[in-house]
Amino acid sequence: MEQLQLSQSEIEKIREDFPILNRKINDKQLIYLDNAATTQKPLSVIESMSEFLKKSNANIHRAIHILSYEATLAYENAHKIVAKFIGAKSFREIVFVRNATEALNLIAHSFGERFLTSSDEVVLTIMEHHSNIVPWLILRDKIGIKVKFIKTKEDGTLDYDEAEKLITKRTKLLGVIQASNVLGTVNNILRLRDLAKSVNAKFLVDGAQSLPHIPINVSDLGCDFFVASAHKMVGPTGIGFLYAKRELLEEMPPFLTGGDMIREVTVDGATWNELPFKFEAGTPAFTEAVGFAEAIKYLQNIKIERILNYEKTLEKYILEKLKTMSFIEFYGHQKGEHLALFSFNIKGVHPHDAASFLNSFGIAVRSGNHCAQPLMNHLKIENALRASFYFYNTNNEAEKLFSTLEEANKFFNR
Amino acid sequence: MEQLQLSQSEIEKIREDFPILNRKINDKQLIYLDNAATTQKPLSVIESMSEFLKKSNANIHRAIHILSYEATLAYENAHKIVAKFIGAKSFREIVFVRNATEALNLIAHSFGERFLTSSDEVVLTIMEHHSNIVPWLILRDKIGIKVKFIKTKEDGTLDYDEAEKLITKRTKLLGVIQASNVLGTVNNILRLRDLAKSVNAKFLVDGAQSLPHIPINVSDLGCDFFVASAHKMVGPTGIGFLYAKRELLEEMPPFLTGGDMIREVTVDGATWNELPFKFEAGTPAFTEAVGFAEAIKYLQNIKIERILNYEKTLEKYILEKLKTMSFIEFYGHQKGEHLALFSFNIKGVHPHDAASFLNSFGIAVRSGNHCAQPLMNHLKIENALRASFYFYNTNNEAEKLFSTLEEANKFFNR
Amino acid sequence: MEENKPLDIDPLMMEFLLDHYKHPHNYGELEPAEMSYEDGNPSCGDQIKISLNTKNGIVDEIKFKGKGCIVSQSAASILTDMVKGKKIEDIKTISREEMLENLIIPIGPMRLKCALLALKVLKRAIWGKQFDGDDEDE
Amino acid sequence: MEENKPLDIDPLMMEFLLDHYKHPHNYGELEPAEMSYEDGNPSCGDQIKISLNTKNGIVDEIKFKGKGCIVSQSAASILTDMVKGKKIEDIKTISREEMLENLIIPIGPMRLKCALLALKVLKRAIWGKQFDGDDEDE
Ligand SMILES: Cc1ncc(COP(=O)(O)O)c(C=O)c1O
Ligand SMILES: Cc1ncc(COP(=O)(O)O)c(C=O)c1O
Ligand code: FES
Ligand code: FES
Repeated sequence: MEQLQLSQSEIEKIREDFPILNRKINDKQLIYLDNAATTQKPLSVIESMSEFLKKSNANIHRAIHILSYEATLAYENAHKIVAKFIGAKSFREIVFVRNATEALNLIAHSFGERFLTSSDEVVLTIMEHHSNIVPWLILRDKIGIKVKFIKTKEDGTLDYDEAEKLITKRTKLLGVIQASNVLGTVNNILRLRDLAKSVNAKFLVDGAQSLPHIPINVSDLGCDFFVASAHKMVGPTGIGFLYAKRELLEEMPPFLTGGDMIREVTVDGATWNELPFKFEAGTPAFTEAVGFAEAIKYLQNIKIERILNYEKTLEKYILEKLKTMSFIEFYGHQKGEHLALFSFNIKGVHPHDAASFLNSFGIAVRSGNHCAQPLMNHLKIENALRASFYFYNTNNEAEKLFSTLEEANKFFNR
Repeated sequence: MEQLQLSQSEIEKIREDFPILNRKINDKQLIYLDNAATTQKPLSVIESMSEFLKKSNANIHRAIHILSYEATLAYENAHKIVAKFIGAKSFREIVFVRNATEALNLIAHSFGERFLTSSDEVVLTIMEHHSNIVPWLILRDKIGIKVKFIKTKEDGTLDYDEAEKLITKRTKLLGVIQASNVLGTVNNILRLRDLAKSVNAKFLVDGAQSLPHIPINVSDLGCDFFVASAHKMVGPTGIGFLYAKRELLEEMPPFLTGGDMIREVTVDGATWNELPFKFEAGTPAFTEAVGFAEAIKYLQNIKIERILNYEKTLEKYILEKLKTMSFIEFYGHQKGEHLALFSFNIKGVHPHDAASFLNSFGIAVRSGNHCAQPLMNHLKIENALRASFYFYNTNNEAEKLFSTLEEANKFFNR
Repeated sequence: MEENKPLDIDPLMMEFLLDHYKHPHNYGELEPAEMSYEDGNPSCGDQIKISLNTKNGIVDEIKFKGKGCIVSQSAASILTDMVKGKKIEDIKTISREEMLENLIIPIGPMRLKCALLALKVLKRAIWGKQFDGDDEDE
Repeated sequence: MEENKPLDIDPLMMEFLLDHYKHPHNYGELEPAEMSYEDGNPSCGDQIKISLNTKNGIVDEIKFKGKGCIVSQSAASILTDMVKGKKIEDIKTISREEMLENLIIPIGPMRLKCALLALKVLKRAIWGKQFDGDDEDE
């Protein structure tokens, strides 16, 4: 029987799939801990795209020739693979876009335009990434909806009591980040879903950080919208998706318009193509769809459940250690579930200086506000370091991070 | 001194750069004549992206670590390479988007929202691709502008007399396709520019079909907007660009919003990042930007002028031959400049049947309405075959097309 | 990407369809007709109209009219032959596969929509618009 | 992609800046001040304010205040030293390169914005907002 935990030797083998992990930085082995920004890619994903370009490249849809057929098949197949991966009922519920950001904009524009008016409210969490905040603020400025934010409590978890108060009959949409890209918190999605459903609001889940790590079934979850980016889950840049329930997609007007998404055009008007193509205007990123499909196959091959278990062990291990490092101030990870993603600061040291120091030793972490300024303001921090792990990261790499942080502390705080 | 014409032996060498050209279809050598839909990619473009993914992959902007620096540099550099290629004054005038379609939608939304009101008119040509029609029709339905179309004359050229009448003081934007993806016609852009400027209208050029073949300098051209897709010019899918004059971009509101395009976000509102990033929300297609830059280098290495000259010779050769084939009805190519792009039908034969026949002999052409239904309606054709050539195509391939068309005619019209 | 082996229409084999195309069976329109339906492929604009009359639950008369490619028009010719004299109930069970088999020659996947248009129109003529012949690919 | 050889900040060399950071020169604010300006790096939120008084076209007094990373704050300390007693006119010609050289240690490109913030603020204090120190990269 297969182990539900990835073994050290499996990780070693997995690491060989990722060419970049051999890279040296200043003669030091690269330690890549910026996975929440984007993950690295296995050779199979890289090669699936080069092979496609060498053998089957052609524009999709409406051509009779074989290359176009192969490209179309691969492209539609990628929709099916994503649909299956997230438990959607049909590939028609999967709209390919550039990234989670575009998916969120599509919702705000198209759903917003069709379903929202000035007396309506959209409720978000204060943890949202800018991409699930700004489109709603823009919509607010345009049509006068109200946008409200559920705050976090002292312990870093969402304030579900406040959520109950904020979500009312006026709430037409509840939009929540499933896993925070700053705190690593995994929110209680089912509880939030029930709150949304109790007032008949649509329920939008930003899965950009969760889908790479956590098994997801949108049908079980009962969300109306789900978005994610391929590049954060060992897939290519340039592609992400919007999942939405079919009835919703049918009723929503198209967002981008042009070739491929229409049925008929005259100088007087146009009618739309069937789903999901109604929302996919112009030549899509079909090469990237091939890479995305391959990325999902790669993850399925390992199994998301095992990735999650491995990362949970890593998270506990790192958390225990961080607690012993008194010069470190870290945020979150107090209560509830978390990703192996940590935001922290060396006390008294600017995170950009600390990041430069780590970089000199080959360690890649992010530092900044992580596109979540409202959360940072709420937490009263300006900037933080963030180390985000993925299944190809090891305990050894975590150790190296700890010892280098100690060096940095000694250097800056002497 | 370098020849201004590509020699046969150079073409042979160029063909070796394109792995897919070795492909066999039904044991026959692939003859790829669907370049207006998308072009094939040289190995250097394919490998620039795999190499990037194997060595420097990281999310761009705001990180201190070296991978991110390399990715950021490559990404910004790609803007500069595009800017230089089209004669833009600054890389800040180049906004990366998924494709020409997205660029046109960006203009219709952002420029339209900021600068157009119900009494304004947008003038287009009847030759436009759907992607430069539908966004304007949608805007018309939203805010009540008028959209007018300049027709073509019997000889397939634009009716410039009609254009003069249609363009009035109410015209706020003139949008024209530089080269038709159906007729191959290269429009008289300077004449159209002067018409637009005479009434102070903005001038938008859809360069999706022209930029791959014709030297372009947007500053000389004096256009306000210019759009194109990388995948039609030996570059990757998933990336294209909008060029717009800086003053315009400064005044236009952002279109997609979220990460990377903001300066500051609070729960109350947001301010925007500098150009061009204000228009590039979310993780961009940075891998594809690397491939696009490499594609432009590849074209520059050959020289666009030489590509154009070679294709002109090819166009003349094919045109002469088509004129002798009485069973062929072809459209356009009567007056003025044309790409080596031909739409035609075998009389009495449905183009999809003809395309199937050609496909059996390894010849990839497109058949359909080519996302230009208003033009097709105007020409009173429903569907057509289209053979579109690029610099890696040869006289021999054209010969093979002719003889196979003859076979097809014999078969279907016996 | 997996290796795909798309079937393609061998032009020599197309002759069988070409005969039907040039000499279609059951061409025309019934007026009045008990049931009729017209539909097209939006991507190419091709059209087929089928009209039929029944007697005791059996297809008594059936005709088709249309314009389009060889595949779609010959399929209509073949399908109308197939169902003449058949019980209406049995038409429900005509599968896409059965339709394709009756075209004799293998149909390439890019032409499937052509090959199946007539079947869709026929089923809609009998069972109305809610019959969704398109959506096999979920 | 071309091979890039990004310079990086060697932590051992950073010591030079660290000294300035911990013991900044010219720290504080002049009130009243003939010229002053405050600006920040939007991406990190760091700030620098420079105030100065001149005598006969020469920088007589200059002070800076701010919060931020070692690089930005030490650069302000170093820059204010550099220009004290200089002709205002000569400040115009202080190039980015000259600024970087005076930081002694090589500055990695990801930290350029940090290293050049003080220079930008100083120039804007003297010549106003139309001085666009950012846009060297066209
Ligand atoms: C003239 C023209 N404009 C725009 C487009 C749209 O390009 P894309 O599908 O890459 O957005 C095309 C593509 O066929 C075209 O030919
Ligand atoms: C939670 C969350 N949502 C959305 C995004 C935006 O993803 P992308 O930049 O791929 O559009 C991110 C990326 O950082 C994220 O962490
Ligand atoms: S091409 Fe239209 S039905 Fe066959
Ligand atoms: S990190 Fe803000 S100025 Fe250096």
